[in-house]
Amino acid sequence: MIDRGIFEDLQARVDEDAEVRDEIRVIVDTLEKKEKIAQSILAKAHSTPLSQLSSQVLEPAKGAIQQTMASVDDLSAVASAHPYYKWNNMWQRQVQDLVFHILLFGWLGGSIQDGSQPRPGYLLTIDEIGGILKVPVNEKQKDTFHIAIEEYLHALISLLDELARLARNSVTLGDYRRPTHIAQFIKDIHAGFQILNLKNDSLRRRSDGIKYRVKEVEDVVYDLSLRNLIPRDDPTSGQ
Amino acid sequence: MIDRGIFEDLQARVDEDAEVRDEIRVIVDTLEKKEKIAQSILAKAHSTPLSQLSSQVLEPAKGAIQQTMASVDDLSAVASAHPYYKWNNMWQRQVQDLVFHILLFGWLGGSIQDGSQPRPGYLLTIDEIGGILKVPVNEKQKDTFHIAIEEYLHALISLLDELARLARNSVTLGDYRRPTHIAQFIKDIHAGFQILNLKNDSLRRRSDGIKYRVKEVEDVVYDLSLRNLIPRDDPTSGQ
Amino acid sequence: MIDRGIFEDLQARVDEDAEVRDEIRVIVDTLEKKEKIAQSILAKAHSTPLSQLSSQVLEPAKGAIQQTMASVDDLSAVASAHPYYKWNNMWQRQVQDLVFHILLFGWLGGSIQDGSQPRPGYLLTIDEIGGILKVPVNEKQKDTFHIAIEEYLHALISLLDELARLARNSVTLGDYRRPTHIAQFIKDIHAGFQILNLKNDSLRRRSDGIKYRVKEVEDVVYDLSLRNLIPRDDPTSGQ
Amino acid sequence: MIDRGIFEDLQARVDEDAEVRDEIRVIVDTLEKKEKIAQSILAKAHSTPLSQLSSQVLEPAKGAIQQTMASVDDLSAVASAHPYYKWNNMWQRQVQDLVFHILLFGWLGGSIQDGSQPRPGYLLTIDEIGGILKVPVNEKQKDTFHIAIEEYLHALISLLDELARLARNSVTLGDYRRPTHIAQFIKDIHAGFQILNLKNDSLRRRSDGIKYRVKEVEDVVYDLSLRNLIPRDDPTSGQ
Amino acid sequence: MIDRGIFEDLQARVDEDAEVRDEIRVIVDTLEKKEKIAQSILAKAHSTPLSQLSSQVLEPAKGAIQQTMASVDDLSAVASAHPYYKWNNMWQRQVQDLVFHILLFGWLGGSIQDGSQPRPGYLLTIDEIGGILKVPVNEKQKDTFHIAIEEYLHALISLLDELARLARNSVTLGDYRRPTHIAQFIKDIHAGFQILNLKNDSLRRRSDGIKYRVKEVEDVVYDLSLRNLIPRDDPTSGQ
Amino acid sequence: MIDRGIFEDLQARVDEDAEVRDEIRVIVDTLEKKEKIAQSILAKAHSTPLSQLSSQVLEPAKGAIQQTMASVDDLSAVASAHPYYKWNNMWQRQVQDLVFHILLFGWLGGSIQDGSQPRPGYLLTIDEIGGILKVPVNEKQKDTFHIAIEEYLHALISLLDELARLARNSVTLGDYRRPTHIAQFIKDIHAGFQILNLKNDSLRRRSDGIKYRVKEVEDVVYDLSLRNLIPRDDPTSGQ
Amino acid sequence: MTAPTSPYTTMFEGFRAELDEHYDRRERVIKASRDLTSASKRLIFALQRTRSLARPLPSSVTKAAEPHHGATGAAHDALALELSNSLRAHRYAWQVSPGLQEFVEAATFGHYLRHQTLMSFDEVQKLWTETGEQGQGGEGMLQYSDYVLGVFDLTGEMMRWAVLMVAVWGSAPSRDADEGAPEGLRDVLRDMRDMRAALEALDVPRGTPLASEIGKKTDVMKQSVEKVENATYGLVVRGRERPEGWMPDSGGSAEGRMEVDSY
Amino acid sequence: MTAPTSPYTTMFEGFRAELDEHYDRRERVIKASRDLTSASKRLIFALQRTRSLARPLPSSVTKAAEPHHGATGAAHDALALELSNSLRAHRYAWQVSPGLQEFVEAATFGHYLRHQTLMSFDEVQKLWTETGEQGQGGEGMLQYSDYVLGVFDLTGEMMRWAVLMVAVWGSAPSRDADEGAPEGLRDVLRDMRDMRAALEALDVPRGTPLASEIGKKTDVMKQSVEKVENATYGLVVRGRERPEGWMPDSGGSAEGRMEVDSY
Ligand SMILES: [Mn+2]
Ligand SMILES: [Mn+2]
Repeated sequence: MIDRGIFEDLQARVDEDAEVRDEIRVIVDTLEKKEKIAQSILAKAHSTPLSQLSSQVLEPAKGAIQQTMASVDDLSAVASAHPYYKWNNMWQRQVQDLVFHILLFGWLGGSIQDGSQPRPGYLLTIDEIGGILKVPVNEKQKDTFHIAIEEYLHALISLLDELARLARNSVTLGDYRRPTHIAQFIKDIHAGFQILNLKNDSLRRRSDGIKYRVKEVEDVVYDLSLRNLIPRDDPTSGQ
Repeated sequence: MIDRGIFEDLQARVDEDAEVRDEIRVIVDTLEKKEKIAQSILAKAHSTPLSQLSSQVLEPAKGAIQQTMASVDDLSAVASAHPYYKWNNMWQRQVQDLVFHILLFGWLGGSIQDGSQPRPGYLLTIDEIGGILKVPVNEKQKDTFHIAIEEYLHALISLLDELARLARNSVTLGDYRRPTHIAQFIKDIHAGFQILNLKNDSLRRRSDGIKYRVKEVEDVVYDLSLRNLIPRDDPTSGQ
Repeated sequence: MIDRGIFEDLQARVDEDAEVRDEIRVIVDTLEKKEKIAQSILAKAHSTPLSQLSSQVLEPAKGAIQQTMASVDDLSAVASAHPYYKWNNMWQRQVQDLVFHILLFGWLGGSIQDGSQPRPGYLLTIDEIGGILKVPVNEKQKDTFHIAIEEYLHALISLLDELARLARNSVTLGDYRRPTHIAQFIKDIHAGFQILNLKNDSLRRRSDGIKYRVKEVEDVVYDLSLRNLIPRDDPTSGQ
Repeated sequence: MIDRGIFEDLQARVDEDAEVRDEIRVIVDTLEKKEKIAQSILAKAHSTPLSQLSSQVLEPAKGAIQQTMASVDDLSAVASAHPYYKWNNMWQRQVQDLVFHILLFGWLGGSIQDGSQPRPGYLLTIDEIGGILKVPVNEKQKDTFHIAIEEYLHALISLLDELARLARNSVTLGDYRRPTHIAQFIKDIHAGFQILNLKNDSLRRRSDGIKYRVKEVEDVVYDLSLRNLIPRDDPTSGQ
Repeated sequence: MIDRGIFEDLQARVDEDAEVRDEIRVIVDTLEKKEKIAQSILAKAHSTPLSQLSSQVLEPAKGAIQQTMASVDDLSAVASAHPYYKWNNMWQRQVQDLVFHILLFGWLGGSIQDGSQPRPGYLLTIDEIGGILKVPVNEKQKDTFHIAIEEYLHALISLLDELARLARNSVTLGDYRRPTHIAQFIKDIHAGFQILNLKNDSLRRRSDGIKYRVKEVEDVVYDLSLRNLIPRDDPTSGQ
Repeated sequence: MIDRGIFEDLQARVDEDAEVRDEIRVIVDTLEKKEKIAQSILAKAHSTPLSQLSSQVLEPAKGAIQQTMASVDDLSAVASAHPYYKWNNMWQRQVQDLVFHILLFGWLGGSIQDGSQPRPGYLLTIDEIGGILKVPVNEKQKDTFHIAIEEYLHALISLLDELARLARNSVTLGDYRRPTHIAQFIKDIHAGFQILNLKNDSLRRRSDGIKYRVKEVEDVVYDLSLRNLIPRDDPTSGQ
Repeated sequence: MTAPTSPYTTMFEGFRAELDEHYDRRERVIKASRDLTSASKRLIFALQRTRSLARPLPSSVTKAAEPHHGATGAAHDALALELSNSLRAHRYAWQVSPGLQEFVEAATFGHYLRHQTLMSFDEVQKLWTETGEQGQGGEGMLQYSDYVLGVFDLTGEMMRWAVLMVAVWGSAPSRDADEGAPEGLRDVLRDMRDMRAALEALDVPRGTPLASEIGKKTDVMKQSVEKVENATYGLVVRGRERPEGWMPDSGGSAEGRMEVDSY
Repeated sequence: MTAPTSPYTTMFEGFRAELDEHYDRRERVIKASRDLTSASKRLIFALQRTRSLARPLPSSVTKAAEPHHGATGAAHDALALELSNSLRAHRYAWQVSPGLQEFVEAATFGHYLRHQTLMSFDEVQKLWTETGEQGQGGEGMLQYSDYVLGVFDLTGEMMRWAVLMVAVWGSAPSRDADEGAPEGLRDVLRDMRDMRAALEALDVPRGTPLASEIGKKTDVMKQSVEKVENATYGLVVRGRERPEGWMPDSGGSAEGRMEVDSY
């Protein structure tokens, strides 16, 4: 005797999950659209001289990033009502991209909080990212929405990729100082990744590529050094 | 008891489809052969100095492209007699290649219409392509042969691949001006694609690769810029 | 420099396609849900004695099939507004399943039209299916929604699979007459398929399997015949 | 520098092969169509009482088989002009089917040569098949079209499959004598195959399945024997 | 009842085939072992300066290649006694590898015939390969062992892969002249392949990859050209 | 600095293994050929009345099995010189078949040792099998050739398959006593298998099929019982 | 010489500690899940020896099952320890699912044999939390998807049991009669058909992991139902040869024999 | 009711005991092999931080590696306990191979960094037997096939290390110069080419498991060599722009700058 109620109960659970999925999907789509705007603004960093960076890139980017926060709020609210690891693959890519863009924004000297002074070359910590987005990070006990360490690390690798590209474009823009900063930064982060014990997953595969970023920026510094183009006053120029 | 007509009707239909397939196949094969001639002429652009481009590449290519048009006429006539989406995968690759080569021809400064003045660096629009091939474009209502916008965009991505290669070969040929033009062109197209929300298909995958083309030409511009090889009058040289 | 309109136009088109897809998806999902109800009712044919077939299976199934028709109407309306071959893979499986269940319903003696007399063992033709669903069939010229002959044939093969199973379950229910009818029916359809030269697709693969259904029902008839269980008035009983 | 002739020669060769392929394809398609007619006639053996076998099955089948011979002639002529093992996979299935049907025709008592007396239960040898089709068999030296011994054996296994089915259908038709003949025949062939050391190919796989045919016919003989239905004069009835 | 001869004949044939297979296998294994020696010697070309190429690579390689010829003789003798297309898949890979290594040997300036003068950068034709190995080439009529044109072309593509790698390693060895020769050579072969309409097989797939080799060597030439490292007398140096 | 000796040592080990493989292969092929003779003799049990079983089947089978022992000796000698589990997959099938045939021989009442009295229906234990073949069984400490438990169990399943078939053929031969013995035996063995905890491997898959053997023989006993054909004096007949 | 330390070393050392903890825990979960699978499989083997339906399990079966219950409990406790909160339970859900599915299969099979009813998701969840050797635990670990997939596999075990029942009880009415055929054996087929209908009617959105897992198991489930249908068919066909008035324990009669002959 | 006992029950109970022991041992071997893999991988990560060649490992690396040596030793002892004779060692060779291959990779990589030579099979075998925490053990467990496949993977680790060396030591001669570039860095490429040649020359019969495993790893090995070739190529090309007499630590000169301009 099979009790039909058992299956009705299951169907109800399936339907409930489908609703959650749809709800998250809508929020994530909105987040992605807003994210693309921030991305296209920050992309201009590659062609904007340092002197105009603040007005042309950082100011507009700040506005764009602030726009995304409403979506992060929505996402956090909905996601926190359900098990985090049941749904997190739905927003992982978008959240990683957002964190990456905030990291880039911060590294370029941008600051979300008004009044705080710009610190170019600064790496926002995962806690600072959490503070900006007003969500917990590296949550281990409460089953709530948060920024996971893996997401922060993926975003950090994206930052290195972008900075390696920026090092060359800085030279094209006539800025011979930034490449040495970038080189030191990438090497420092690389040293950090080297102490991790990663498994054979996507993070491992991507972190494996950092050595090529190190190589790229070292090549740029070498090119400048060879031509005596590195400003003498730079304490990290290795002269 | 069972109506034999069902099976006879099915057989007739299977046979009919086989005939359509054969008819299209013959036309597409001919188009492909003609296309290959245009391709092999345009390939010389990588080793031909600018001064000889017109006589060595553009003139012969123009003739070769004109040769393909008869096959496009044939294809259009046959294909328009059948549902477009039932058969279009049979000619997609060849039509994309043809559009790509016309785009490359146009970008290099070629012009199919006699008398029109050359505009190197110009991107032919989809409507202009339709005008040249005398077929509709981006047809949405009528179920007739046409150049689909997706085909145009695939061809456009192929153009970017080719131009990234051309940037390096231009340097080898001693032309230090073209790489900066190419860099700007690729970056403009890239910006256009980045704003799109494509669904997860081959166009999405290929458009994701444009960023590597951007990086390649940025590297060339970097190399030239570092060595002060970019002609001073160039507004994008970053000096 | 680059015409932004190209990308806007593409985005419009991508969005439009996404809308069409969503619209069809919703209809097809609804159709599938209704279809599942019909399916679960008809599944009872395997455990319902002939005497109760009409009240327990055919009557409720008739209602369930009628419920699906609104979805077919919706699908037909939406699909006919777009190229058939661009979207037909979205509903193929569901339409095949529906046609299969109508064929099974008809074979069992059901009739959608009130007043028409039941004809157990009858195979509804593709035109009759079209009449029931109020959609064209085997449309070759007009690019409109229709039941394709391939879909009908897939449904027909599904019917044979189901009847082979029904032959054994009929015996379990004490009905020794139905297996011989089923055997004759399957053999007739098999003969029809054998004459076809299908191309190497899924229809070909599935039709190759009909011979195993023939064997299955022949085995049932053998078992009954050996034990003299086939009713005497049956002309195919082999006496 | 590079000899263009290499590529022209290759193209010529590719084109030539395509032509041969097309030529063979047309002949094989025709052969297959004729074959299907023979097949559908012979399929009636399962439902035709012994008394009507000659008029209903064997006479019409003889005509149908004779019709196929022209296609075999064509195939032999074309195929013999090219290396046998380069193309033989194009007709293997069709030739095996034809040989199978001739074997079945012969086993049922049919005879292609007028006047020769029928020998039901007789297995035509490969040489007799070659004589009927007027082609060499088991050719080892000359690179000409022929019936390979592997093809004959594949056809023989198909015959066993068909006879196992015929054994059950004979009982349904009230013929309790034929099953014991079939059982003996299948067991004899099985013993022959068992002694072989075949390499691990499709013939090996199919020959491994003969034991299931043996079991099937043993089951039929068991059923008849248990019920005392085997005619007493039958020497293999085991009574 | 059943002619046992059929099975004995089949067994004889199976055994005969097994013997042929074993005989060929032994020869091919020996050929492969000798081939590996030639391969490992030729691999040193990547790390041997031009001045020592002859003594370190070409002389020893010549000996190693000559060692393989006895196996080719054996193979030719055995294979010619049987249908070519029945067995050719057994040696295809090894023969392609051998031809590839002879092509590489020849391209590097090696010469099998004593006294003939070295021609670095020379592509041995298929006829010359046949002359060296003393076997027919591109045989179309006689069913005898030969080097097929497809095998030659596969070997040629392997040569291009190897030369692209050699271009970079030449630079590492301080040879800035060879990359431009390699670039021209690969581009010439690429042009030849582009004109072909190959059917969709492995040769087609591999030939599609030549464009990546072209790009690789163009990049090397670009690197050298940018740094003025290409010797002035080189006509393709782009100065 | 890579020491070439390391790889020479590895090659020596590889070559040594290849030799072992060849040596075992030859012995196993011989064993298989002898085995087939035993198999073909024992196959006659299905058509031989009990009264002639000893002279027609058991005596000749005994000789054939004794013939295989020399090969088992050879195999044991060679295999014991190497790690058992490194090579055992090379002879598993053949050894299982041999054990199966000895089990069948023993069950039918055969005895390898002269003078020992026949015990029809007796299951030789794994230790007795080891005694007959003069090899250890279920060896856990010494790395020597032996009969593994899994092999014995595979052979036992093969025995059940064969006995299920024999039950029906016994009826055909008029022996109504054996089926009840077989039924009891198969049920007893089935009960044994049910207490094993098998993993998802081939033994699990095959043992899963024993229930169908139980069903087959139960059906035979039922058929006989229904017809009062089971001899009254049989203590296992369940009367 | 070693890689230079960096200003971010402390930060990364923190990450390393977290990631190592995560990877190590995942390893332990995988191991415990394998143990749970293994113990549940052995439990199922023991249950398959049952020859009754809708009655308490015979003591021989419960005795054979006993050690496997212990192993299941140990695996449960190991998992409950690792997956002590909802966050972790879902983080390692993919790793633990195979073991939980097998647990569901064993639990529902045993329940079916005892009660001839399908154990509900809530009942299975409750049983799971009570499975530990050290008090309760593991709440929220067993997902409804594990339950659904375990029930799919349950049909396979029901088939194995039912086919054997048909064989030994159905076809041989004259033998072992004293042990008594279970009542309602043919109801098993009805139950399996009901389960097939209910499982087929489940409407799971395309593209979800559950949908793809169900897709893999559906055909096997259908085949299981049809195997029982075929066994029942055989029972019926053969049963029809039983002469009127023929009694299993009467050993047949002379008329019976004649009856057969005249068929 | 339960399945009837049978005259063969005792025999099958014996079989069950043997098979259960086998399956349980296989489970334990799989678990220990996973532990060995994990510990060896972490060892390799620690070794990758070395910035010298043919010298003793820096203390920071040996210190970081220490706990992983302990884990490796524990896994070794677990395996040595289970696979205490040749029969068992080969019976579970398939299960233990992934762990042993990773052990070979770690051992040979560390050895290469210290000595710039390839550790031989005998040396690795010896190291394996000495790896246990409780004296020696595990003789005959590590097969030459494990060694070969581990060496294939070694080329990947050498590549990772060498590319980074080329990056930080090769292209930036003016920086970190005080730490001293390792001698013979370019010899690594020679060693990798020698290994490629030797591995390609290995003649393994077709159709064997070793041949198929090698087939899967060969392309990756070749690519690793070519990645180092490409890095070295870049080093050479860029190095050619160095003006005559330009010294890394001189910081370049005015002429250097002009030199560049005139290119
Ligand atoms: Mn199960
Ligand atoms: Mn590794």
